[in-house]
Amino acid sequence: MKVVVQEALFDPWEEVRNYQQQNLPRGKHGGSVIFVGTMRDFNEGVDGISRMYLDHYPGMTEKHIERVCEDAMNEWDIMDAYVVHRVGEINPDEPIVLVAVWSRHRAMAFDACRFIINDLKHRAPFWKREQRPEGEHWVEGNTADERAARIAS
Amino acid sequence: MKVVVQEALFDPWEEVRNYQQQNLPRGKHGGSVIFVGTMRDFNEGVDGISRMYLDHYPGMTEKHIERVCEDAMNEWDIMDAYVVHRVGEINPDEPIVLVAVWSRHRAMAFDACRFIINDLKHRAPFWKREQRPEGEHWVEGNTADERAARIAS
Amino acid sequence: MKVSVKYFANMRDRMGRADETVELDEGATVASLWAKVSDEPMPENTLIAVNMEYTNTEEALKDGDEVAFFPPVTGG
Amino acid sequence: MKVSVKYFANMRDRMGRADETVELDEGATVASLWAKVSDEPMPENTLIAVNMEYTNTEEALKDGDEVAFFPPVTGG
Repeated sequence: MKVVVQEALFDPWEEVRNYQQQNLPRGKHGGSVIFVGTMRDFNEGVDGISRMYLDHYPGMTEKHIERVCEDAMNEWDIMDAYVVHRVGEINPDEPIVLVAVWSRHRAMAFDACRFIINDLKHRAPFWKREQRPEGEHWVEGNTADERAARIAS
Repeated sequence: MKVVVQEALFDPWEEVRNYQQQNLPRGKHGGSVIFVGTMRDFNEGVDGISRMYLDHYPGMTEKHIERVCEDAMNEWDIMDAYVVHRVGEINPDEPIVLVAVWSRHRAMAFDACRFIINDLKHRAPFWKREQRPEGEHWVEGNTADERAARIAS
Repeated sequence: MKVSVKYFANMRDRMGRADETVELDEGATVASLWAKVSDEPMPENTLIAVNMEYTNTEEALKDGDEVAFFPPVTGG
Repeated sequence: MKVSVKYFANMRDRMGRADETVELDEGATVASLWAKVSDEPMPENTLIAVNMEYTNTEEALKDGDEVAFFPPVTGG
């Protein structure tokens, strides 16, 4: 299990290939499910978002995501999980987050991957500030109730 | 949308990267969900599976998977789907199937990807013959009822 | 009329052939085709496709149809 | 006792600072810390972490604690 928070642009497919080669025993996992979140150039009905700055809480971010991955590995029969999340300046079409999960059976991998990305979106301390045509804008998060509802979804 | 059935070994991560670069507009998708099914060296309690032969029904296989992808694109708001499935000789740790789905929002991508792989597993005309220590063995599929139950899951 | 018939996986092993062309009377169904190609009852769980679409034993066949018999699938 | 305080995202903009060290009386809670750093009520939906664990305004603080105030998160 590995969690990385970094400023540098990364290639999610290269990351998954390398992590798998280095960490997964050969011939033991039956399925892997990968989620890649990518920056769009539109959001909340606004077009032409040219850039984004992703703020975070160094230390807590890593700690929080690691615990979520541990929870997922305890809850489902998964073999490994790897998360990479960027911070700092991000441009449209660049990957923001990678969540990769390997398991013996596919249903477990889907459930665990979805659980990790849902928690990460609604609980991990990251904040997006978009460069919109009319200026900089902090994206509004959901309230606690909406968040709880979505984590359950 | 593209469906490929091939004998040749493929690198799923390279396939996803190339397909995305060539087919997806930049900055429009917010998430992609990828499932990769990999050959295990064990199955149904039997260890030491050294090789597998994947039989299929040429023509119907492609047609069936294409229709499933179309159904998924109609059912959920997804932007694109790409499926690669191998046939013929396959060795442990090699990828068997890739299902990649791109969408504006992640929930749709998870639902659509899971729908496609579930249907593919339970309805697409492929058959596995494993090389087990005691000899060759056709893997038994589920009955129609079990299949229907699993497609719903 | 003539139909072409295909067998896959252990159905091919069981029939001892991968495909054949069968001459049928007008109005023949999948069930009557099976009775012509085999002396044994169709194995439980056999899947049937006519012209690459799943169907059942009741379907009436037409000249030139492609009929396939195979066991439950195990891909992915 | 002393605690270190951090502000993130628009909470940092609102406070006009990213972090500070605050001197508190023994028994102080997160709520009493907030009253000391701001004249305004805590914005609705503010999230609070003490030593990088989510908590609420009732939590009693200890010397050396790290307290963070921030808006709902928007990662991923």
